Amino acid sequence: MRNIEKHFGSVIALAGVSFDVRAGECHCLLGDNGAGKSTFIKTMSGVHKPTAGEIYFEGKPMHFEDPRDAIAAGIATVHQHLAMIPLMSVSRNFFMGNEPERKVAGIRFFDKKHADAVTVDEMRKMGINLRGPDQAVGTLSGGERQTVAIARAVHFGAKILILDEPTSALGVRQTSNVLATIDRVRKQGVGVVFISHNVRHALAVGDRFTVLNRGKTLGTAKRGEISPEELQDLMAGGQELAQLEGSLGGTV
Amino acid sequence: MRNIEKHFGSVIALAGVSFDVRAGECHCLLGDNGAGKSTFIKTMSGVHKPTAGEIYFEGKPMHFEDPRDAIAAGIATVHQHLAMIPLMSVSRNFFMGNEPERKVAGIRFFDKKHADAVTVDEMRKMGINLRGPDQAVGTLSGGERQTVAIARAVHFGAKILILDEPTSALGVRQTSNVLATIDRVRKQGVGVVFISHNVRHALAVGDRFTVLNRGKTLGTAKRGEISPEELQDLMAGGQELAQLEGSLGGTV
Amino acid sequence: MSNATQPTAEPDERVKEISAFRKALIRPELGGIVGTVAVFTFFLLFAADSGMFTSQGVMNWSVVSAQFVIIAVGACLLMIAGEFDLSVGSMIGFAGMMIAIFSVSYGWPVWAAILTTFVLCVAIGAVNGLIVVRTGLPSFIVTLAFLFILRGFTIFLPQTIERKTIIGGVTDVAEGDWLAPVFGGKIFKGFFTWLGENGLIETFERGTNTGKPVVDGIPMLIVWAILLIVFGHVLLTKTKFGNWIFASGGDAEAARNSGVPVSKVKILMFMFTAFCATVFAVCQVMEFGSAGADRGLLKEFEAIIAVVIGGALLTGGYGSVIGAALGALIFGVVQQGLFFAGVESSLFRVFLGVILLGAVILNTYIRRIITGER
Amino acid sequence: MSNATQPTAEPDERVKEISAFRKALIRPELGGIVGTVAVFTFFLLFAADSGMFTSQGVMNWSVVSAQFVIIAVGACLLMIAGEFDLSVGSMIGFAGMMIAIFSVSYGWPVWAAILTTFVLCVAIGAVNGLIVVRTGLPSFIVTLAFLFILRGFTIFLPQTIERKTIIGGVTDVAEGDWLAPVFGGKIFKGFFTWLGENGLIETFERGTNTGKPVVDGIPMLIVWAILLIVFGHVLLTKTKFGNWIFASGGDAEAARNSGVPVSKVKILMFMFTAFCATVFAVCQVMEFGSAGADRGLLKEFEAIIAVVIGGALLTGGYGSVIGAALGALIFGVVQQGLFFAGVESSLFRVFLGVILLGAVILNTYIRRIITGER
Amino acid sequence: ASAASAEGERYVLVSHAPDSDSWWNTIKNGIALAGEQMGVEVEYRNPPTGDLADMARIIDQAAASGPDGIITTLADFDVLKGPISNAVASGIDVIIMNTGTGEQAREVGALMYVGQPEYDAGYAAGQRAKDDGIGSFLCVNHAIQQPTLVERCQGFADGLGIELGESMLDSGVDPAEIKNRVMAYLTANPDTEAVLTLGPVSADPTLLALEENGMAGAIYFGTFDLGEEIVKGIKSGTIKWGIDQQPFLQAYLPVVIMTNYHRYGVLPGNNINSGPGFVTADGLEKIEEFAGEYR
Ligand SMILES: Nc1ncnc2c1ncn2[C@@H]1O[C@H](COP(=O)(O)OP(=O)(O)OP(=O)(O)O)[C@@H](O)[C@H]1O
Ligand SMILES: Nc1ncnc2c1ncn2[C@@H]1O[C@H](COP(=O)(O)OP(=O)(O)OP(=O)(O)O)[C@@H](O)[C@H]1O
Ligand SMILES: [Mg+2]
Ligand SMILES: [Mg+2]
Repeated sequence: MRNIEKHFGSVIALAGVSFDVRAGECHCLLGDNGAGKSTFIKTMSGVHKPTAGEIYFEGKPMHFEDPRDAIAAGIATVHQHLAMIPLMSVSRNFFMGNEPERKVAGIRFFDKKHADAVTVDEMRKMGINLRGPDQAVGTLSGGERQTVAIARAVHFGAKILILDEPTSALGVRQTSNVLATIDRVRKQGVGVVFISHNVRHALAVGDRFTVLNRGKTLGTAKRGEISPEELQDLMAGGQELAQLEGSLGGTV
Repeated sequence: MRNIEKHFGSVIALAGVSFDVRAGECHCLLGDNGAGKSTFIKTMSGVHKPTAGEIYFEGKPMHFEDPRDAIAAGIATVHQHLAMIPLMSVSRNFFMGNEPERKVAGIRFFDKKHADAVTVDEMRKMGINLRGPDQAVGTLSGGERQTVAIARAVHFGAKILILDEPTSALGVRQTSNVLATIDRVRKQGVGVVFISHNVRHALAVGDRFTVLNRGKTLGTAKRGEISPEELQDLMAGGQELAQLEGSLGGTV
Repeated sequence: MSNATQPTAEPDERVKEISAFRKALIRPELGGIVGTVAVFTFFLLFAADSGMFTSQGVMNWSVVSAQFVIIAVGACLLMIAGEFDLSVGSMIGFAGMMIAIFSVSYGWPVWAAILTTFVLCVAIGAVNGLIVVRTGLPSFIVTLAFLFILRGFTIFLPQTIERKTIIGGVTDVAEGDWLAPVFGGKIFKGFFTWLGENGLIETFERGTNTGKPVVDGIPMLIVWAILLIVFGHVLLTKTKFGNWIFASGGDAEAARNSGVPVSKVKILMFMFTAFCATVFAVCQVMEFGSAGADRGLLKEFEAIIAVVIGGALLTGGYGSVIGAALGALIFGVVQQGLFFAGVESSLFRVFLGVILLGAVILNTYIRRIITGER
Repeated sequence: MSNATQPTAEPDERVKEISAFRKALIRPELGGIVGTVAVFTFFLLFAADSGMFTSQGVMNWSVVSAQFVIIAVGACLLMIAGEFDLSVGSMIGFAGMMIAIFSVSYGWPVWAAILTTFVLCVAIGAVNGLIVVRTGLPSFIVTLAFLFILRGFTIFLPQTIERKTIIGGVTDVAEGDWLAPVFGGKIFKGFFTWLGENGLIETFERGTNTGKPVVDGIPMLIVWAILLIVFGHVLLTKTKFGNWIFASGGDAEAARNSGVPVSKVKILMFMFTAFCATVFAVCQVMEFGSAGADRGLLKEFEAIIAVVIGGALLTGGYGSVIGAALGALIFGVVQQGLFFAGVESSLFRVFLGVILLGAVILNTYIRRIITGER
Repeated sequence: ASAASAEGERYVLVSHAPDSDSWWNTIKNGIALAGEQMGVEVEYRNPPTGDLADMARIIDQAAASGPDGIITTLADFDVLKGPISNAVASGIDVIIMNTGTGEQAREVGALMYVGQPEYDAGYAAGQRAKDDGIGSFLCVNHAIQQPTLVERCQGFADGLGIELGESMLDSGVDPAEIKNRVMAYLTANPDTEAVLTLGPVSADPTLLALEENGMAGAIYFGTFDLGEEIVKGIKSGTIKWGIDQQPFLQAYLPVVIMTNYHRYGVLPGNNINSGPGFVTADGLEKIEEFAGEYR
C-alpha cells in the first residue's frame, strides 16, 4: 500500500501512509489514539475508499468498492468494534457474508447443517466449547466473541488477517490465547497485521513494527532492531513521556 | 463491603466478595474477563442492588437505591462503557447530574457561565485545551473523553473514585497521563479503586491488589508483597498460562 | 474463553443448566403460539354458537386474517431488516387506484394494468428504500412522508381524471382476462361443490345460488397469504439472503464490515413490502371490482401490530415470519370474533389496544424469563 | 489528549479551523430558520395578493400554527428525552370529550370539569410513561395501544351516556365561568377595537359585524402557544432539568449511571405531552363549544412532523423547542398558504409529504456539512 | 329464518361510516328505539376506518352469524353487491338504507331501499340555489375519500350548472382546520356566493368561520344533515336551508318493516325516500328539540 490518504470532511485522518505485509509474518501497527490506525486498516479492508494512494495485492493494484471485494481478495479483518450481531446465533455469525449453500431442486439454500458442524469444530479447535451452534453471540463473553471473529477470519482462508486491537478488552489468559493464535496463523503462512497499544503484546508476536503518528508513518523496524523503550518513545511521540514514567516506575 | 452477591437470572455474577478501600490509597481490582469486576463496582456505585451482602461507608451501612445515592455519598465512578452523552456539550456532560444552579427571581436556573468556566478550567488542569465548552463530547477522542470523565469525578469531591478499565483503549501517552492522574488524586486523600487487565498498569499505581476469579476473591496482597509474575498467574487462575508464555517470551 | 486452554471444557459452574424444553421455547414464535391458543380457546368458549365456526364463519375470519398476513409478511421481513414502512396503507390505496385508472379509465387490458402497477409500486418501494439508505434518515420519517404523498395522489388522480374518488367497473373489464383470476379467483371450486352436494357443508337455501355450497372455494387471497408465508419463511431461515436480513437489522455497520450488502438488502426489503401491499391491493380490486381513495387506511399500523404481536423486535434483527403470520391470525380472529360475540363495536378499538399491549408485554416477559436476560 | 502534557496546547494541525460564523450555525434550529425564511419568501412572492398577509390572513395562519405549536412543544421535549407519543391525537379527542361530558352531561361547573380533565389526562400520560419505563418496551408500541384505547373510549363513552358522538352546548354552560376564558377567550380586545376605529386595521364591510375590526383580539390559543414555547425553551436550555432531558434521550444508561433520574424524567415528559394535548383540547372545546369523537385524528403525526422539521432527532438527545415552534409555524403557514394560493386541495397531502421529506433531508445535510460528521 | 311470528328476531345494521362520524348516531338511536318497540335485537356494525373493503367483510361476517335480516348501506355497489347477494342467497333478508338507489337494491336482491339518493339530493339543492340566483360556491368536504360526499358536491354543482372544479375543499375533520381553511378560501376567493357543507362535522366550524369573518348572513349557506348548531344557524338565519334526509327513518323503518315482514308477511310495495326534505326557519321546534338525537 502506497501513500494512502484519507480525509473526512475537515479532518485529515491519513496524510500519506505506506505499508506492506508479507506472507507468514506479523506486522505490528502501533500508534497513539487517533493516529489513524483504524482508519488505515479500514481502507485496507474496503470499508473506506482512500482519498488518494494505491493498494497493491500480490503485485496487482486493487480497487475495493466495498468490504466484500476485500474479503473476496483474501483480506479478512477483525474490527476494533466487533463485527458480530449479538442477536444472531454463533454459526450464523460465523458464516455471515460467506454463507455455505446447498442446492435443492435448483434452488440454493443456506446449508445450516454444514455451517453448524464447521462452527462447532472450529470453535473447539480454538478451545471454546459452545453450548450449541444456535447460541446467540450476545450471550458470549467479550473474549469468546473475539475468538469467534478470529476463527472466522482464519477459517475462510484469508491470505491477510487484520486484527484491530484484539487484546484491549481481554484478560491475561484470553490475551495469551489470542497471541498464540496469531502465532499459529502466521506459521500457516498467513500475513497478519496486528494493531495494539501495548508494546509488550506487539513485541511478543511481531516480526516488524510500524509506528503511525498523526496520520503519518514514523518508520518501520524489524524485530530485534528496536528495544521496547525505543518503541514506546516512538509511539508516544518523543520525550514528553519520560518525566512521567520516572515517577511511576517505567512500567506502562 | 462484605460478602456481596449478585445474581442475574440464572447467572451468578458475584458469589460473595469482600473488599475495602481506604482514603489515599489505590486499590487495584484485577481479574479475568467475566470475573465480575464490572458487576462488583456497579454494585458499589448503586447501579445494581446486591442480591445479598452489605456495603459500609465510613463505618455506616449504606443502601444505595440508585446511582444518585452513591454519588451523594461521595462515590464517583467512571464506567467501563463511558458515562458520557456524545451529542451533549462537554460542560453539560461535566455537570450531568450535578448541575450548578443560580437563583433568578426565585427560580433556579442552570448556571451555564459557571459550568463553562469550571469545565474549561478543570480540563486545562488535566492538560486538555477545549475548542470551547460547547464542543460536543462526540467530537472528542476516546482518551479525551476518559479524561473528562475522570476530571468530573475528581472535581465533585469524590471520597472514593472508581475507574473501570480506564486505560484499555488508550495509547501509551494517554495511559501514562491517566496513571499520573490517579497518582495525583490519591495524594489528595481520595480512595481509588482501579480496575485493569494490565498487571503493569496495576503495579505502577496500586497500593493493594485484589484478584477476582469467577465471582470470588482469590485474596488481597499489599504492594511489594507480590511479584508481577505471581499476580499474573493469580489473574489467569494458575499454571495453564505458563506453557503459552514460554513460547512467546513471557511478555504478556 | 475461560476454558480456552482446556481441551475438554467442563460445564461452567456459574450457569444453571437450561433444559432442552426451555431451549425449545426460545423462539420468536412463542408469543404468537400462546396467543393463538388463547384466542381460539376464548372464542370457542364464548362465541361458539354465534356462527363463528360454521364453514361460512371460518371463511370469514380466514379471509380477514389472510389479508393481514399478506401485509404482515412484508412488514415482518422489513422490520427484521431494521426498518419499517408507514406507507403500506397508502400504497394499498394507491395501487388499487392505479389498476382501476389504467384498466377502466384508460382502457388497458387488465393484465397490463396489473403488471404496470406492480412495477410502479415496487419502484416506489425502491425509492423509499433508496432515500432511507442514502440519507440515513429514520424510515419512520421517510415513509411517513410517502404516507401523505401516496394518499394525496390516490385522492387527486381519480378526482382529476374521473371526477370521483371511487372507480368501479373493474370486474367488467376483467372478464376473460388471464391474470385477473390469479388474484380475484377461487380454487378447489369442484371440491367444495362436491362437499355441498354431499351435505358436508351448508348450502344456500334460496336465490340464484340455491343448492350451491355457502363456501364455494378457497379465495386466491388465502392462497397468496400461504405462498407469501412459505416464501418469507424459507427466505428468512433457509437461505443466505435470510442471514443477511437478520444481519442488516441486527447491526448494519457490523454486517457491512463482514461483507453483507446491507443497502441492497434493505432496499430489496422495501421493495418486497411494496410488493406485498400491491398483492393486497390487486386481490381487493379484483374481488370487489372497484378502487376507492379510502382503501388501506391505517393498514400500516395493523401490519406492524401483527408483526409485533408475532414476536418481532421493533428495533430489528429478531423475529419470524411464522410469528408474524400467527400475529395476523390473532388479529383477524379477534377483530371478527368481537363482531361475532356481539361486542359494542365502538369498544373494538379498546380491545385492540389492550390486546396489543398485553401481547407485547407477554412476549417480552416470556423472552426475558427464558433467555434470563434482565 | 494528544497534547496532554503540553501546558499550552497548539492547535491541532489535522483539523481545519472552523470559523465562528460556522460554529454559530451549529444549532438544531438552523433548519427551522432556513425553512421559515424560505416558506415566507415563497408565499410572499406567490400569494401576496390572496389576502394571506392582511391582518385577517395573518391571524388565520397564526391560529393554525399556534395549534401545532402547542402539541409540538410537548412532543419536542418528549422526543429529546428519547421517547415519542402516538396517542396525542386520541388524547385530544378524549380530553375534549371528558370536559363536555363532565360539564354538559353531568352538569359540573366548567372549571371543575377542566381541572378534572387535566388531572385525568396527565395521569394517563403518566401511565403511558410508567409502562414504557417499567417494561422497557418501545414507546411506539405502548402509545400505539393507547391511541386505540383512548379513541375507543372517546367514541364509546358519549355513545353510552348521551347517545351521540358530538356533545355540544359547552359554550352555554361556560357562560360566566372564571376558568373558561383562560382557554377560549381573546385578549387585547380593546386595543384592536381602537385600531379598527382609527383605521389601522380593516373593518368588516358587510354582514352582522359591519364596522367591527376584522381581527378583534388575540385568541388565548396563541397566548398558550407562546407561554409553552417560553416555558419549554427555558426548561430545556436554562435549567438542570433540561440537562437531564437531553441526557435521558442521549444515552439513558449513561445518564442513569451519572445520577440522572431517567425514569422520572421520561415519565414527567409523557405527562407534559399529555398536558399539552389537554391544553389543545380545552382551547378547542371552549372555542367551538362542542366535543366530537373525531377530534385530533392524526395530530400525533403532525406534532412529530413539526418537531422533526424543527431539527430534532427522532432518536432523542438532540433538538430545540424554538426549532419545533418554527417547524409548527412552517407547517401552519404551508398548510394555510396552499389554501390561500388556491392549490387543488386534495394535493395538500402531497405537498405536506414533499415538504416534510425536503425539510428533513435539508436538516440532516446542514448538520453534516457543518459538524463535518460523515 | 323464514316468516315465523316468533319474537326476538335478530337484525344487524351495517354502515360504511368510520366510527367517529357523529351523524350515524341518529341511526343508532333509531334502531335502538325500533328494537325496543318491536321487541327485536338490533346490532350496529361499521368498519372502524370507513374502509369499504372492510365493510364487505363485515357483511360476510354478519351473514355468517345467522341473523334474520341485515340492513345495510350500499356505499359502493361494486364492492358490496357480492357479499349482499350472498347473504340474500343464504336466506337472510336485506334492506338497503341511506346510500344506494332503488334499482341497485333490486339488483342485489334486497327487499327494498330506504334513503336519500345522494346525487339527486345534491342536484335538487343545486337547483334551489340556482333559483336563488347563485352562480358560484364552496363545498366543504370533510371526508373526501367517501364517494357519497363527493356525489353531493357533484350533484350541487350540476344542479347549479357549473363545473365542480376547485370549489370542493378537502377540509379534514379537525374543527380548527376546517374553520381556518374555509376562512382562507373565502379570503382568497372573496366573490364566492354560496357555501355548502356536508354535515355537522363541517357545518359547525364553518358557522364559526363565517361569524368571525363577518360573512354570516351575507353569504348563501346551505348544508346537508341536521345537528344542534345547524338548527340554531337555520333559526338565526345564517343558514338558508338544511337538507334533512331523516336518518331516524332510515334506521327505524327498516327494522319495523323487516319485523312485520317476518311476523306477518307484510311489505310496502315501493322504496321509501326519506329525503331530501328542506328544513328552513319555519317550524323548527321539534327539530330543535331532537336535533342530533332523532333528527
Ligand atoms: N468517520 C469519521 N469521520 C470523521 N473523522 C473520523 C472518522 N473516523 C475517524 N475519524 C478521525 O480520524 C482520526 C483517526 O481515527 P482512528 O480511529 O483511525 O484512530 P486510531 O489510531 O484507530 O485510534 P485508537 O487507538 O483510539 O483506536 C481521529 O482523529 C478520528 O477522530
Ligand atoms: N445484566 C446482566 N445480565 C446477565 N448477566 C450479566 C449481566 N451483567 C453481567 N453479567 C454476567 O456476569 C458476569 C460478570 O460480568 P462483568 O461484566 O462483571 O465481568 P468483568 O469482570 O467486568 O469482565 P471484563 O473484564 O470483560 O470487563 C459475566 O458472566 C456476565 O456475562
Ligand atoms: Mg482504532
Ligand atoms: Mg468489566
